Amino acid sequence: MNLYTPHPVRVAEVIDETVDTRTLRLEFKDPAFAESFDFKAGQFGEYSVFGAGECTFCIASPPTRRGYIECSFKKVGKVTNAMRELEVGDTMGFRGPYGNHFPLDRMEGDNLLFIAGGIGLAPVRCVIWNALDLRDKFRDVTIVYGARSVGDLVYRRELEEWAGRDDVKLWQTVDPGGETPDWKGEVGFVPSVVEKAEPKAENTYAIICGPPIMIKFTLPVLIKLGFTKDRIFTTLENRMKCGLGKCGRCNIGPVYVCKDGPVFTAAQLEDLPPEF
Amino acid sequence: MQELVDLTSKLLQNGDVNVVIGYEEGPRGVRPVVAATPDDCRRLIFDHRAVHNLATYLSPRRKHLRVRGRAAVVLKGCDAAAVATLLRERQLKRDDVVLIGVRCGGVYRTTTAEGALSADNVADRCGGCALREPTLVDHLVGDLPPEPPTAGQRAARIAALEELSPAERFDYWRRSLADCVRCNACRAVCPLCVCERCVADKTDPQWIESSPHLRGNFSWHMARALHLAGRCVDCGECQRACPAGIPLTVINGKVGQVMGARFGFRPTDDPDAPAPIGTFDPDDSQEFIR
Amino acid sequence: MSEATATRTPPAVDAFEPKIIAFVCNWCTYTGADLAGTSRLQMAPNVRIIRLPCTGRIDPLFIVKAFERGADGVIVSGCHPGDCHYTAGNFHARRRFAVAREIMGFLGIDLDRVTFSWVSASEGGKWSEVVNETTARVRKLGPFNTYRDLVAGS
Amino acid sequence: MSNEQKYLSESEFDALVRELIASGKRVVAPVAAEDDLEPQADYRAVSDPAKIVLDGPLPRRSLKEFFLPATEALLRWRLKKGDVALDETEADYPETVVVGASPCDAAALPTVDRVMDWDYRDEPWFGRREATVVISRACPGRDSSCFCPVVGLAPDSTRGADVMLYPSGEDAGGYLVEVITERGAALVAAHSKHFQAPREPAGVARLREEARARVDGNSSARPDEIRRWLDKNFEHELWDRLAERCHGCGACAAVCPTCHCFDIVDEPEGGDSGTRRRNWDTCQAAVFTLHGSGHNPRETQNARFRQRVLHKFAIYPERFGEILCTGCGRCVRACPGGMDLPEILEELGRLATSSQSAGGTP
Repeated sequence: MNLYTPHPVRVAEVIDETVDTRTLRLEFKDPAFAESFDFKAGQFGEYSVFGAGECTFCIASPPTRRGYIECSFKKVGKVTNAMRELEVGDTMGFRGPYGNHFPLDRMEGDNLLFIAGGIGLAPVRCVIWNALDLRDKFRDVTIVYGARSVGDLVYRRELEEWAGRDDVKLWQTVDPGGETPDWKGEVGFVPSVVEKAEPKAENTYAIICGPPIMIKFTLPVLIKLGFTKDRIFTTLENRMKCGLGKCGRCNIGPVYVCKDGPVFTAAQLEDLPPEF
Repeated sequence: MQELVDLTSKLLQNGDVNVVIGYEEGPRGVRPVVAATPDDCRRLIFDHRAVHNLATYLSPRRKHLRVRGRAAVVLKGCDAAAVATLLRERQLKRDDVVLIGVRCGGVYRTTTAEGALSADNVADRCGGCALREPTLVDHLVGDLPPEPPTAGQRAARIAALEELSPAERFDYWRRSLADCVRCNACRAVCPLCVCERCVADKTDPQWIESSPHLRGNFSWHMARALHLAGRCVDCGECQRACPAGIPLTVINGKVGQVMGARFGFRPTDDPDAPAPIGTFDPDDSQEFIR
Repeated sequence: MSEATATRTPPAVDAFEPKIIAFVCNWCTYTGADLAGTSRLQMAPNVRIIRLPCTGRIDPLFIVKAFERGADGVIVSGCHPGDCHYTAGNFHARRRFAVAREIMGFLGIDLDRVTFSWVSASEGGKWSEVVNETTARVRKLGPFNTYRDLVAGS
Repeated sequence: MSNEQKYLSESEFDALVRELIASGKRVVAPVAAEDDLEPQADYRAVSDPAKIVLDGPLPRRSLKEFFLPATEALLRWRLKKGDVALDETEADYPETVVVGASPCDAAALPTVDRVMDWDYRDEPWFGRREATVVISRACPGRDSSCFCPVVGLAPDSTRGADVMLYPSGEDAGGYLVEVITERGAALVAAHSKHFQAPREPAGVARLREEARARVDGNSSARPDEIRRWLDKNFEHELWDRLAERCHGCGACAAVCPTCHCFDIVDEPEGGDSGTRRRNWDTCQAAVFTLHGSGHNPRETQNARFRQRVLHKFAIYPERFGEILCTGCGRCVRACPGGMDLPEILEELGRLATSSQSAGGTP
């Protein structure tokens, strides 16, 4: 079997997150492969809709939940349009897992701060559940999540679940003007909510993912709070085709995002040319 | 060409333009140059090797040149016809450019040719050229050289292909287009391929298969010919750029013949001349319609 | 020789039923085709109709796409000159088709596989003739897998 | 030259090629381009040794298409009732002998091997690599676009070759044959009757000297210095003007023996089945890095051309220890805009030297 042949997967569940965002739960058709399949939080895969092509997404479900993988996507192009048409029982393809991962084992015994904006919660959610499924291994878990409006919040049921847990501190926010009358969370941009949440930097790792503008303005806040750049992790989404370090598309400066990433520390990103 | 050097230096010195796009002697033959100082202008030349159509640098796709500011550009008559088309199609504002026409006695088919112009080395379009003294200009330089010889190869090839049966022609193009790797060089150098996003790059729906197999290649070359019908000024840059040696000017030449015979169209440097596609005559011939 | 050829003709060719795609305008030819149907005119069943607002909307690439996907013949049809619902769509289309047709022919596509016609809403009879003639012509030319299968081997 | 040597006469060369073809092997060799007004050559599969032109111009395109075709099917799919059947394309690569490879084309193969074998082994690439024996022919030194000495090669480099042919330079013609690899030795052994006892004709040494002299002076750039400069100068005013004559057409990548970037696309054939293909692609195309959102990290041709230079002379060397260029000069010859890599390398070299003498980072 050559490297580029995907494994058939079955769409087991279709979850509408927002008007334009959807999550698919996928199960491997080959039971032997399903049994052996393993990955680490932060890794990605190439998802294919036969006839439309392949698209790159992180695996949004945690490795601790076996038997399926999930991906969350927004409709932006040919493949995501085709994914939008799929129904339960339909067949897709998956190749992976590829790339590096968040070093959760190194984070054991420390606090975790998760910061996400919009659909950027997808890769972060994988790490959150991975940590919560191994809750004893970590100390404080803080989540700051923001979206443009209440309607743009993804994983609503899970946000409720996290809000209800006493071992998780959850801050939810929407941009000014994006709130509804019954909105109980914060109103404001993610960087200012992080400032307000005032997470302590000592023994804490930050994992951040969202639109570039959010990351740009959140990093200084984290630095001010005392985080060092090697303890702030994020994940890049460059255009990719092969996922295997061959096709050259995701190369920026000395790194191939698909092989050296997608997970990078803020310190590493600083050394990269601004081509992502 | 001292006249050209003096003129362009003055344009830069007076602040009329920010850059001059012209020809220079490169390390391996004549090539385009963007001169930004009067000193740079001393490098400007013009001779039979100036085959490039510099109008292509005025295309709205050249973002990295547009940011350099107002440009003067050196044009042969055929290049001026491309500028006229850009103006006609509102891809360029007349006030944004200074057009320096050169009186032209024909150019080689390739940048590497040598010796006197002859039927063997002259570009297809030069024989019988009506635009040797372009009129779409702000300045016109040089003396009018003698008329260029006529290259007969292309017309002969078109005629020979027309003699064949459809199946034989199909076989000819099947062999020729098999080498196309869809690098898109023909499109990139074309002064009139102005689309920000080419139909061949669109994927949803995908009208043209992007793969360089024969089916995708046939579709691409048909689409290219169609979209340039009545716009192509026959500068031959597509063929010169083609790393596979596909005789693109044979296709362009055929389309040119059709446009001439049906609609009386010839490339012109008059920006107000009507475009044959996009206009119509109620009495257009329709012998092919039942 | 023609006799020898005839006896050698494999039965598969006799069984060949051409697939023909018709791109027609909504206002004239589609209505004309509808009339042909309701008038119960005898028509070859080989034509599949794709209805568009106007011949002006029929990009010549549609024809190429049809061949790419295995069509053996194509019909393009709309309102007579002067009858366009949008005033001049068919005049523009006529120029484009004239060029497209010559380019296709120059690249070696047999133009007997493509029919252009003007069929008005009242010309059900003409539509049935266009369909029957095109079908007969394409049937004689045989299948046009050549274009679809250009991809083979690469 | 400590490798095994033989002599191959002109007539035995033809006989060898005929024998290879008769044994069912695909023989790829430079032949004169058909139907072209300019004298050009192409690498083609040949059926007749008389068509082979070993001393003609450098073939327009490199050998890479015989290992990474411009388009190739990766798999075919068929959807049926909610399920999918995937047929991998046949991994049956034709036994091939390249006869008369230019050394700059042969040298590219082991260079590209590095990325194709990086953690994951690209099966189609190596399938073809392993099915192919490369017989190179020492180059006469083509023209002023050649710059193989800059990247550490020479007209008679044996890198990537299994067997090397050197023109004898004698009136009798024929070739001095040097066996480079075991695979080459096996081929020579299997067809031993065509080869004669080794004798190094006196002309060989002279021709090699002449070939080297012909290309040595074309550029004096030093890639190691250039790389050091590139590492520190992602932002530099040079990049703003270097690509101004560049059309972004990608002809350079199409003819380049080392450019290997590709695209993967699906092509439906009818409703329920189709083919997934891999096609050549290039970093010079604006759509190469264009995101679905419309954001393009490399918005202008300046940025895209910089990527081309960086990938070849900084990124690939850092990652794989090889310069991603063999100095064949095809990009120079193919460029419709007169972009000139040896000239650019010279300029980068000057900047590198002046920044060094100025005491390091500018």
